[in-house]
Amino acid sequence: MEDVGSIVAFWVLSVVTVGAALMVVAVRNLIHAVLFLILSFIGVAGLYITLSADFVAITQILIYAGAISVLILFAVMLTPRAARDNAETFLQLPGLVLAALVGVTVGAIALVTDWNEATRGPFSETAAAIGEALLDKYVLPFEIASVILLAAMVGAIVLVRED
Amino acid sequence: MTMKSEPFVVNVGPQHPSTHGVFRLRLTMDGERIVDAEMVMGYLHRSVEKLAEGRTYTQNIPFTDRLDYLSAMSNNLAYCMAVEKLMGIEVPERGEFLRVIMAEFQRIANHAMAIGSFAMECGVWFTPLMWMFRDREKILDLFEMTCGARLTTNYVRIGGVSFDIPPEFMPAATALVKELPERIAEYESLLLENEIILVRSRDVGVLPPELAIAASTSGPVLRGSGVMWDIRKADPYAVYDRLDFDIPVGTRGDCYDRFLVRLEELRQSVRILEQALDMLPDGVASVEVPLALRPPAGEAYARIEAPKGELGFYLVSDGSPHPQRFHIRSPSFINLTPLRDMVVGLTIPDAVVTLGSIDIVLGEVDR
Amino acid sequence: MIFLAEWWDVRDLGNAVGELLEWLGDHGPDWLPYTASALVGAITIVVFLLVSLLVFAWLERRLIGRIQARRGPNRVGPWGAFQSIADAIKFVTKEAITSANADRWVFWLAPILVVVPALVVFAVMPFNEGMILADLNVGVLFLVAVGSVTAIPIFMAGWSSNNKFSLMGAMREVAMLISYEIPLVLALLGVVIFTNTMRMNGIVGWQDEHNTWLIFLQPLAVLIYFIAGAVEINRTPTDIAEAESEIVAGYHTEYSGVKFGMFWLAEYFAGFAIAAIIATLYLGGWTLWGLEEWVPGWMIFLVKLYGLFWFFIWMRGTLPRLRIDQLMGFAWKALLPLALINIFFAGLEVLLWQENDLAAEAVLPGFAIANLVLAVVLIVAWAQLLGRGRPQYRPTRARLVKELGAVVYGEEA
Amino acid sequence: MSVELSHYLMVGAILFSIGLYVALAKRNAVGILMGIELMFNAVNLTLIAFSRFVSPPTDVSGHVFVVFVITVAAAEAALALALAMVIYRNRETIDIDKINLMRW
Repeated sequence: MEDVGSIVAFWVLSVVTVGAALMVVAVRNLIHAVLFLILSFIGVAGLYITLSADFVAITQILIYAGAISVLILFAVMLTPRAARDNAETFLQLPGLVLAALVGVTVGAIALVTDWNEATRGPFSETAAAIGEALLDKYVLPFEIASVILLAAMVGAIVLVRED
Repeated sequence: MTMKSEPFVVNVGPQHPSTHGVFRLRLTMDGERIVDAEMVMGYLHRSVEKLAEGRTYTQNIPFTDRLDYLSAMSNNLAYCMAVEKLMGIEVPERGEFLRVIMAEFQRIANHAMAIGSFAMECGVWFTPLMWMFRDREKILDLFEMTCGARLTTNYVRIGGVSFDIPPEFMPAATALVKELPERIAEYESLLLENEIILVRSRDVGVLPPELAIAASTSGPVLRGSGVMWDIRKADPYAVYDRLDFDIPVGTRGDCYDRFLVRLEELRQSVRILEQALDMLPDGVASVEVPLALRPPAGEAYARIEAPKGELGFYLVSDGSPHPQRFHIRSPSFINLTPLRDMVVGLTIPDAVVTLGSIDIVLGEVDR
Repeated sequence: MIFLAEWWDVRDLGNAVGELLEWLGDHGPDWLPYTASALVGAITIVVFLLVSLLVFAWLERRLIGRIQARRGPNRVGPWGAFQSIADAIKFVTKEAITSANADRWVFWLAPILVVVPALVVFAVMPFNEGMILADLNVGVLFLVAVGSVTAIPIFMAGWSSNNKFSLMGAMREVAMLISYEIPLVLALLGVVIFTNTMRMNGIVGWQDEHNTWLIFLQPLAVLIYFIAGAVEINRTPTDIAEAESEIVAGYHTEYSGVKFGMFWLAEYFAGFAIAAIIATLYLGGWTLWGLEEWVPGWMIFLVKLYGLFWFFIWMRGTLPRLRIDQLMGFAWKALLPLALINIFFAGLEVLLWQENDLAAEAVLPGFAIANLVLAVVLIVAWAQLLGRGRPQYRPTRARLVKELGAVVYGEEA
Repeated sequence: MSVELSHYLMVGAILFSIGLYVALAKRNAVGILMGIELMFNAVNLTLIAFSRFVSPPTDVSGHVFVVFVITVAAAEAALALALAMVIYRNRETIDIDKINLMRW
């Protein structure tokens, strides 16, 4: 990926994604944190597009920005005003250390390892290929995923049912 | 396991599109449900009752225009009836007929507004209201033809009416009365059979008859609860005992029934108008009374079936040209009292529809 | 399609742009054509939407005036035609108030973001064969994704206003959007099943090739999409989120001036977007059984789009508003099952067609009739199942009495 | 200068560690859920990047995996939020510090 467009797009989107993720940590208001989380999701979707994964990018926007974030917003609104801060627990420092260690390790592995990159172009069209793979090679996981969704739906309804 | 949510207060009004003025409804909500409702009135208080004590009986007629400014004719009528009772004045027959004609036209105009704004409360975007305005305009044209004013008519006077009708009134009125049944059928096709209006107002804001009677409501609100009561029949005034008409009543006491009662009253008013215009006798329309009336000491209460319910004026005279006490039994105010019992347990949209179905005018509530 | 494919051919303005881009590619750096095409497309879409808005803001008021037996605006310019311009000037010159306890950043950002989804939809909308900014191969999915994001700016607006009515409006809107998204997606899925592509131009091409419109093959889906779309664009009668008589103005209660203008703009843009989607997916887009060779395709498309928008205006002038729980119940209890059944039958039909290698001319009319019958049967049956036949949902009339005294409460009318 | 696989992997790593920190250190149950979602995103990004740069051009396994992850994430979000609601109902708080019924 050497053309100017890809490089500019990558850097802009990475900065947006990571910056928004950092703001999720930094802001004090939980609603603001959710809004930054949405921005981060959209940035990731943009990164998918630079990787020519159009179907996944659209799915990302549809599910993450459109559905999961709305769910989170709903959950925030259903809790009392007093519980809407974004403060840290006493585990702040250990958490920071652990996160930094994991980040450094993964990053180092990513940089050091020879990934045996294939010199190949971008995908031309992924939607049809994904569809075929889902109903052919991955048909069992596909079914299991739908069962999981059903189970989660039933579970969520049972949990919050008022009776 | 129920949701523990913090109750919160929503102020519907005084600045709100659907409070018909400056009424304030303070709703305490538990989530979506209303758990308590407090009515706050008085934003439009103009001290009419006290002001009237400083003026002569004739000077007080324009005040009554401004109570329920959507049915000025009925207000004039009720007040003048009270003074006539106090004085013992007999009104000529033509005057009584003219009063009935004007009062029924006023009823149509008022119910047109009430139904239109009720439909607005149900969420229609102005269309029924505008259609209703179309007919109301024609009625107001008739008023203008007769007394020069459209809204604050000041037409009914002590001892009769201020002017006899002009020659062009009868053709115009007859034409309008001919046209109205067609219009009412049009409204029914738009609103009565509208499924959305039905689900929005059916079984919403139910007022049981016991409560309706206990709260001394009147008019379409009482009749919507299935109580057969109408002052035009119970205590006939003017010439209503000579006219043939029916009283519409509902059977469920919900918003839809109140709406149905109003819709049917339009038809009945048209029936009354047909007869009254037909029977209108010749002669003088009013008797001469002195401008500075000095009624004998005593008290009088006169009531009529105003469009919104029982409108009564209670006057106490001490023999001077001014009333010693001037009290208004205003239907809007009293019909509003059971609102809390009607809206508790409902949601905000339902509360708004319920308020719309009561048909209040704040000028009359706050006086 | 016999396109002359010359730049001066007004039947497809895409030709001229293509020519321009080619020239730029020859004479400029690599990135220039990309940037230019994006700019040309974006500017065209915005100009088209703004012009449509100016026309329709006036036209709608005139038409609703007709419906409501009044005249509508008739003072500014001939027949009041410049009314929208006067309105726009008013929006811009009025003070854009930010209330004291509002969350400033979010409050300012929401009206800007709210316009974006409606604009972006037109990027994948084919105005003609070549007049499409980005012919994504996941076009239909893109429409759905963009529609689902609309909830967020609206939530931002309602939440940041620090007003109970605003917040209520925002939560209503969000709840409604996620409920109606499901029937909406399922309605679009029927199209994809039949056409076997998610590319917008591909769907138009399929309808052109088989000389049919998908509205005939998917009548139920069109109805579902129309209702769900009407809910998404949030205009009367499904304007639960800004229900004027209940919650003042919903999520934009606190907005004024140009910020309110943006919400107003977004509402119209979203309306055009839904109309454009229906026109493209179900009504054959820019094709009209051969007429597109003589009349510019984009004109055909616009006629369809505006015709559909007229339906929204008509609905606005006629129908009352449902309560929020009734509207939500309608999505879950009525639209969702019907959409699922519709999908099932669409899949069955396509399977039958593809597996047996039948000729399209032979099967499609049969499918059309079958689906129409299915739609009617399902709607009637579902209405009965949900209890629409119960006596309390039948219009009654007041009972007429001559004598006073009795109480008829609780009796059947 | 060009964009390589390692760039994407680094973005993924940073995103993952931010998500991990949020999940570990936030006091609010909803905040923890947000951290988990961030980590999902980081993993998805890595999968897509590998799929683009490493696997053969016809193989979309990476994409399929991401679709599965997104599916499961949606289910997980719904369930976790339902749990948060139930906790809030029963204990009137979603502060993780105060939810300490289960001790060691």
